[in-house]
Amino acid sequence: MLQILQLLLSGIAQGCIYGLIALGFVLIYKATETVSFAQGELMMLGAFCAFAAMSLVGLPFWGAALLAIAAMAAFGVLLELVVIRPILGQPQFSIVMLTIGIGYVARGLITMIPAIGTDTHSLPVPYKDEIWKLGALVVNVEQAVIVGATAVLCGLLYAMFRYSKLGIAMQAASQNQLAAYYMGIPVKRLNGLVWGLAAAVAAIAGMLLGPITFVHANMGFIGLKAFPAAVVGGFGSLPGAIVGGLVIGIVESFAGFYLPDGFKDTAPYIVVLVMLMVRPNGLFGEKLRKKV
Amino acid sequence: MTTAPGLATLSAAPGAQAQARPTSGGPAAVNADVLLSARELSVRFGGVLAVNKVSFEVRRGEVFTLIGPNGAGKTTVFNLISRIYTPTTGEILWHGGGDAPTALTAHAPHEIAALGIARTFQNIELFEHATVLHNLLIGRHTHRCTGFWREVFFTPGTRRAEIEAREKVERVIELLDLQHHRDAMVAGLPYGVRKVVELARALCTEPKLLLLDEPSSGLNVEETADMAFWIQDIQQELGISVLMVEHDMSLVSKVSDRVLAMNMGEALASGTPREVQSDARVVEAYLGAVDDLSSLRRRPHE
Amino acid sequence: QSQGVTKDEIRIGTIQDLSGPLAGYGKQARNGMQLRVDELNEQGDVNGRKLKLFVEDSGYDPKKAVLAAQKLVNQDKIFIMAGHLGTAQNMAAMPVQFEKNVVNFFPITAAREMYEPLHRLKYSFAATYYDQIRLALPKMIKDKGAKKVCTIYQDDEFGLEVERGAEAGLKTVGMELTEKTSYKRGATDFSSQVAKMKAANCDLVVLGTIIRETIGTVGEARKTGFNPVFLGSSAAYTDLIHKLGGKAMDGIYATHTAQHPYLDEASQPLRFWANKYKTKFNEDPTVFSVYGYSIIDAFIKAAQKAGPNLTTDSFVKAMDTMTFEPDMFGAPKSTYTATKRLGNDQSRLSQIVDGKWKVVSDYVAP
Amino acid sequence: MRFIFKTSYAQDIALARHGGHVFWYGLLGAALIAAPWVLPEYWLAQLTFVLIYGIVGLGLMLLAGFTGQFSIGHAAFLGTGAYTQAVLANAGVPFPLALGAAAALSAAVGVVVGLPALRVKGIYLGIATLAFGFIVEEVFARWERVTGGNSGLHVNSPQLFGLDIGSSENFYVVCLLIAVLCTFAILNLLRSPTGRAFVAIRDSEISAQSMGIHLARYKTMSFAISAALAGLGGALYAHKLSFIAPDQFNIVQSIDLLLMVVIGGLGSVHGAFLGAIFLIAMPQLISLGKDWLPPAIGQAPGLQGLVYGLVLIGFVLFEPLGLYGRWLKVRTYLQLFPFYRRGLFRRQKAFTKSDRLR
Amino acid sequence: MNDGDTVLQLLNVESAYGPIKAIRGVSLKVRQGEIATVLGANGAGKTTILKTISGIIDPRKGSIEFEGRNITAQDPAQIVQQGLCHVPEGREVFPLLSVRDNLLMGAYTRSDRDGVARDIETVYGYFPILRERAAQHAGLLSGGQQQMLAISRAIMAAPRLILLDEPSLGISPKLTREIFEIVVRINRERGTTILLVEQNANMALNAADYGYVLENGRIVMEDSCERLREKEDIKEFYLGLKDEGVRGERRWKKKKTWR
Ligand SMILES: Nc1ncnc2c1ncn2[C@@H]1O[C@H](COP(=O)(O)OP(=O)(O)OP(=O)(O)O)[C@@H](O)[C@H]1O
Ligand SMILES: Nc1ncnc2c1ncn2[C@@H]1O[C@H](COP(=O)(O)OP(=O)(O)OP(=O)(O)O)[C@@H](O)[C@H]1O
Ligand SMILES: CC(C)C[C@H](N)C(=O)O
Ligand SMILES: [Mg+2]
Ligand SMILES: [Mg+2]
Repeated sequence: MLQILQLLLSGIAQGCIYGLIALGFVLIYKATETVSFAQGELMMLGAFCAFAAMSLVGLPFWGAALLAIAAMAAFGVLLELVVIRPILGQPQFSIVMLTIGIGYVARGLITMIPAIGTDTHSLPVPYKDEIWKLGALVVNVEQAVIVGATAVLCGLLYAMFRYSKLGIAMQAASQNQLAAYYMGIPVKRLNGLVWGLAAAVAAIAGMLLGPITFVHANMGFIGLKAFPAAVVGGFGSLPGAIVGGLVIGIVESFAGFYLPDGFKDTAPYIVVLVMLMVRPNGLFGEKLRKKV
Repeated sequence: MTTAPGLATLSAAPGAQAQARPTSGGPAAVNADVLLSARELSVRFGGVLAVNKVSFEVRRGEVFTLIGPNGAGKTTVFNLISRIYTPTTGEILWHGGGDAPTALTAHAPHEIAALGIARTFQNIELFEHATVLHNLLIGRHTHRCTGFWREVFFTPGTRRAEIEAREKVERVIELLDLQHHRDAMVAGLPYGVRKVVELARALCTEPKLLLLDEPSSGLNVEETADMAFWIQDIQQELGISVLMVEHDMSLVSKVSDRVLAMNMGEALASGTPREVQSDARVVEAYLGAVDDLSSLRRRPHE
Repeated sequence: QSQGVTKDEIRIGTIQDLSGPLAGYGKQARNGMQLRVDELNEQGDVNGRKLKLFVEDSGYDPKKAVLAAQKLVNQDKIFIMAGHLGTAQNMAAMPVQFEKNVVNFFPITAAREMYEPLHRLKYSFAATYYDQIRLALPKMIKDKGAKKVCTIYQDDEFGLEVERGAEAGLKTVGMELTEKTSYKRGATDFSSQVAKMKAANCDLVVLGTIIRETIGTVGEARKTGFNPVFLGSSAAYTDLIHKLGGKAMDGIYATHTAQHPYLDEASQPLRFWANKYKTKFNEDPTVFSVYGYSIIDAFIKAAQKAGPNLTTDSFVKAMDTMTFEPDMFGAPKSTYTATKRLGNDQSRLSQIVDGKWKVVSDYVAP
Repeated sequence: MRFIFKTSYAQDIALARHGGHVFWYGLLGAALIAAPWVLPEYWLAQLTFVLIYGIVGLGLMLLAGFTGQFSIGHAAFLGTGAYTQAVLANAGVPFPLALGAAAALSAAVGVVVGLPALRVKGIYLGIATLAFGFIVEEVFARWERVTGGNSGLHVNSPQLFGLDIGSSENFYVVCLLIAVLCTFAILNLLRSPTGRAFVAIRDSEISAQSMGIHLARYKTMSFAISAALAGLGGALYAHKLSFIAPDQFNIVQSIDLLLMVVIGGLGSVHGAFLGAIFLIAMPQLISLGKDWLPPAIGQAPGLQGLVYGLVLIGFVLFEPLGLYGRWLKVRTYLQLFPFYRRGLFRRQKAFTKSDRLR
Repeated sequence: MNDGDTVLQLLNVESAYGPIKAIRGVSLKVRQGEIATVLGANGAGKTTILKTISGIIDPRKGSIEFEGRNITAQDPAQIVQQGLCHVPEGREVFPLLSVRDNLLMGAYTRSDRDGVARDIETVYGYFPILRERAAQHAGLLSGGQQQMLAISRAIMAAPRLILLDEPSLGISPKLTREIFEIVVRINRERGTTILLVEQNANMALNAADYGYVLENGRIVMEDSCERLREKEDIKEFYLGLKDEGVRGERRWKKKKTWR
């Protein structure tokens, strides 16, 4: 029983990480209808930012965190300005390709930093290696922090898209750019904002993840497991991203324990396939159909 | 005004209950003239009852028009016939294939074209990144006679079939005057031409029944007149029955043999164009009373 | 005349992981090799020939290793492949080399496949993972009174070698593995593997892991309050473990041959060497720099011996009578013959104490 | 600009539009046939890889460029072909038979992978194929008895009628032959009803359906053909590389394949091969360029990825139609030469609409 | 009406899609408070003119002035923010937003909450079906309902100039009439200037004050609508009033029978 609880707990924590990254995907998807393959890399950059601020500059954790978030947000805006904006309006697929390219570049650049890029680093967060004991249950503070941050972030983003004019305008721009222009929605500016926001979210994810998987150039690949999370939840639904992440995390944790080796790595993908068979639009996705 | 010979007699009656014929032995006994009959069709989307117990029949060789205010459920009826939606209740029978009528719900959406029903869309659904010619050739899909491997090796038979398809398509192009646009990408065509291309594509399937959703919307008077001629050609020379949704009453009264007016998903009135147009309820819900537009004008003192 | 040898040049190829999970190792090994190459070129030559080193990156990916090997062999026309890092990568690349009669010289991995089955062009220098664990494990079990032994290993030829060594070692004391669990090359999350071993109540875990996996596994175990004895192979014997993993890594054991050059306690020549390394690459040398350096050093010695007419045949002939004496890095003596292609089979045991590897046993031979 | 008078419908159907086509493609063919005698071994090997990737690219082009179904798991088919070929070749099955089996098995897997395509689209389909890719990769890794697991598998040299055709030159000719045949097959398919049905599905499923196109059948078919070509390519790849391991068929490979067709130019058969040339030549060019750079940059391991990413970004930014699009412009420029107007290819403002409703 | 100051002025504007020139040297003027209309056959370039004005297409040549400011080739969003709103051809609603959110987006450039709330009520008054469907996805409305929504969005924006592209597309006869009444009312009551493109020339010529006739991308005729209504050509080709004239019931082009 305790075993199951412990597995559940670690599944939830891992799931929150997936959810957090998926949140970034969904954010970009909802606001621009593109799928960003660079989200994992942005996260990696965010983690490196925080790492640099703490280890190289020597800032305290909170200072470094804020700095990293701000720096990444600025970077996101800049990225949009330089590479995304020129082809805004081209088929979404082009932008997806761009994000793949951005991913390569980010990984390449980081790897090229002498003596730092190729190595693995640990992020010295203040709560590192701390654990809470609830009876026999061990709760990792690192993981608890992830769960908390994820919940808060999800709530904020949800409120933005649901109630704020800006959030609705972002969705409008993604659904019909032309009409958005006709309505005077500053599509380009919003797009920049979205990328800034997504990069900030990625930075947060990176810092939360840093203590657990370490900071290294390839840490962004974990994003590949966040895709299934986003799909299981229904791409385009923020709460869905979190729930999807949890489902994937928990399934993974149990599969790793009870099933033979190899199932753990494939479990998320099996789950997503089953989900697509049963509910092609995910748990929270709406069934959309073109009216002719 | 042209009317197909032999079809001038119209049994006008709102709804099918009133239309009930002395049937003796099931659907097969229905008037041999009937091509498609819908009975008690209803469909519900969540809280919206888009079509509510609508019955009608389309006869061979006629132009049958659906009119009604926006949101009356006309397009939904089309979508039910082309199996994009499945009716909540009611059935649609197709009498076009051999002797026994079949229920359309027994067919998959892609089989409808092969039965001989082709349609156009209200919002134009063309293959945007292909040329007009290509679009029309796709329209001939139901007539393909080559298999996969024959196409891979492009056997002489395939070549022949291709040339034949091309000849057929070329006739449609000529009928609808599309020669100019033959090799143009659809994406760059003006709205009006696209409407015609869509009609042409539907014709390429060589249908028995053609569903036209607002064929004249976006066309000016002159072009609408052309459209009227085409519809008449299609009806009279090609012998294709037409089921049409249209808001332009001049076109409606020019080409249609019978009209069914709908409102809020229900059948409101049916009969000849003239009868329906003079129906008080239709005028009230759809046509509007005043015909004088001068009230729109700016009065001199303003 | 063999390819890669001209009147005044010998072309040496090497494939390292410069961008993948073992980038830490690859870079150090390359630097070590480069240092010895430069040294030679500055101070002299091998029978009138200078050395030229061709480095390719495999990213610890066998496919890239094959492509790199094809490039080195067919395009750069190397004479010899030296110090290629990684078991799976070597296994993949060797056929390409052998087709063109290029020797696979001292790959940086201790898998048995590096000299078995016997092949004219294979030379290996490191006591195998198999032997390392097979010998160290029974001793550990005895010392620690372990009852249940588990293993976590990388799911490829490297991990399997460790796992097989563990099984063989257990057999000698009449035990069996309680739990086996594996992970994929490049994995970063080991929570379920650790949970499995914890649930099995293991008190000794054999680590078929390398850098991040070692840290990840041990770290995860410590976090969940699971504290068995950890025993790794020479693949995990690196200063990166305690540098990255911090305090949590204290106490783990690993087998190895050469020693990490901690400068504060090193001998004078070693310090001199380390200084040279540091001036050149601006970082402290590690045990993998040592590997790289020694490999080129050994090559130079054998090539000297092969004489001015350097061909693959003459090189093989020279190698087959070579003996390398213990050097300043603490490696034992190693010898080669036409049928003995593993130079040395002795290994020893170290433990991390206060953030440093401390040797805890002497060399043992099988 | 060349103006062609058409005098018969057959002219529209013909593969070569005019004499110039015949001439230039003839020249290309001659050059390719002469290659084994002119090119050094290493470059011939690269050319062989181009052909192999070109075959795979053809398949993916059919799927992504013509049917509009994006697959982010195409490496799975490549792998299926490669492993089938490896296992059969190692068991001594003659080369052509093994090749057929590889293509057939991949096609079968393609049908299975195509199943979700009937229900889901866009990003959902992408993830579904991605998921399949991961699972297939895991199968390669776990089915150790057959595949040798993560340690990989060595592939024997291909045998034809007891002859070893594994030498660089022979194998090149084999690949060339297969590539040419595949290209013709695809071209034929594209100019007949099946190919048109694919395009119809790409542009509008709803109206394709109302034109009588059986969406499920054609999507499945597209997946199957695409997978078969990938399998074929995989089989050749296995021989050419002579060593295969599961992680050669991972997501990165899949993305590379996708990049290949996009950079080549989605929706053109030329694009498949141009993309393949790019994919193979790029790392070569980078490593050639390395020596010119200061060592701190040139020797840095991330350089490859960086340049690759930059080139990709550059392509999307400046040439969204891919290499083939660029080629068309160059050609038009040459044809129009003195009369070329600068604004001719200026990109218009464009606006996206939701892809979710299709 | 000809005395009011000019709100919108196009000077010799030329726009093209790639190599295809869609309008060639169009000059027109819309004066404060008037309704101007552009008539023209299919493909004449009417839509292109409107798109060029609102910045969706950059003109190759010529200049566009709105309220005295040059807006040539500016960013569309920026143009709109200056007080101009475009009801596009083919509805272009936000399919996955609710009807209400669509309306709110119409009012994106406005910051007076009360005014927006009031206008929503006004619009619901014009088109009660929109109130009924306020929470439904706009993409699921029928064609005509979407058209109503598109027009309503422009009303929500409360601009000084509205560009209307075929507002009667797919609208029932009764509603067409109502929509024109609404257009006229907005023009009269709020003083909104309107540039109207419409296939229903009869409606357009009655509602508008000044008209332009466009053929093949060139303006071939312009005059007050009063006078245009009386022109024979207009009657014949745009109003279809010519009974038994050149065309009459017979088609002017003899079709050869086929099949
Ligand atoms: N898929 C759907 N989901 C929800 N409601 C729908 C759907 N399709 C149609 N409706 C609703 O059903 C009603 C009828 O729509 P339909 O498109 O049939 O109208 P129509 O008669 O064609 O109108 P118009 O003349 O404006 O095109 C409308 O109120 C519409 O909102
Ligand atoms: N996206 C495009 N690409 C290429 N050419 C185009 C494009 N859009 C329009 N055109 C061309 O520009 C010309 C003018 O088109 P426009 O849409 O302005 O006509 P219109 O007068 O609005 O016609 P309609 O009454 O059919 O709406 C047409 O000849 C058309 O072929
Ligand atoms: C150098 C070693 C860490 C390489 C590792 N033993 C492997 O075979 O992959
Ligand atoms: Mg409709
Ligand atoms: Mg228009």
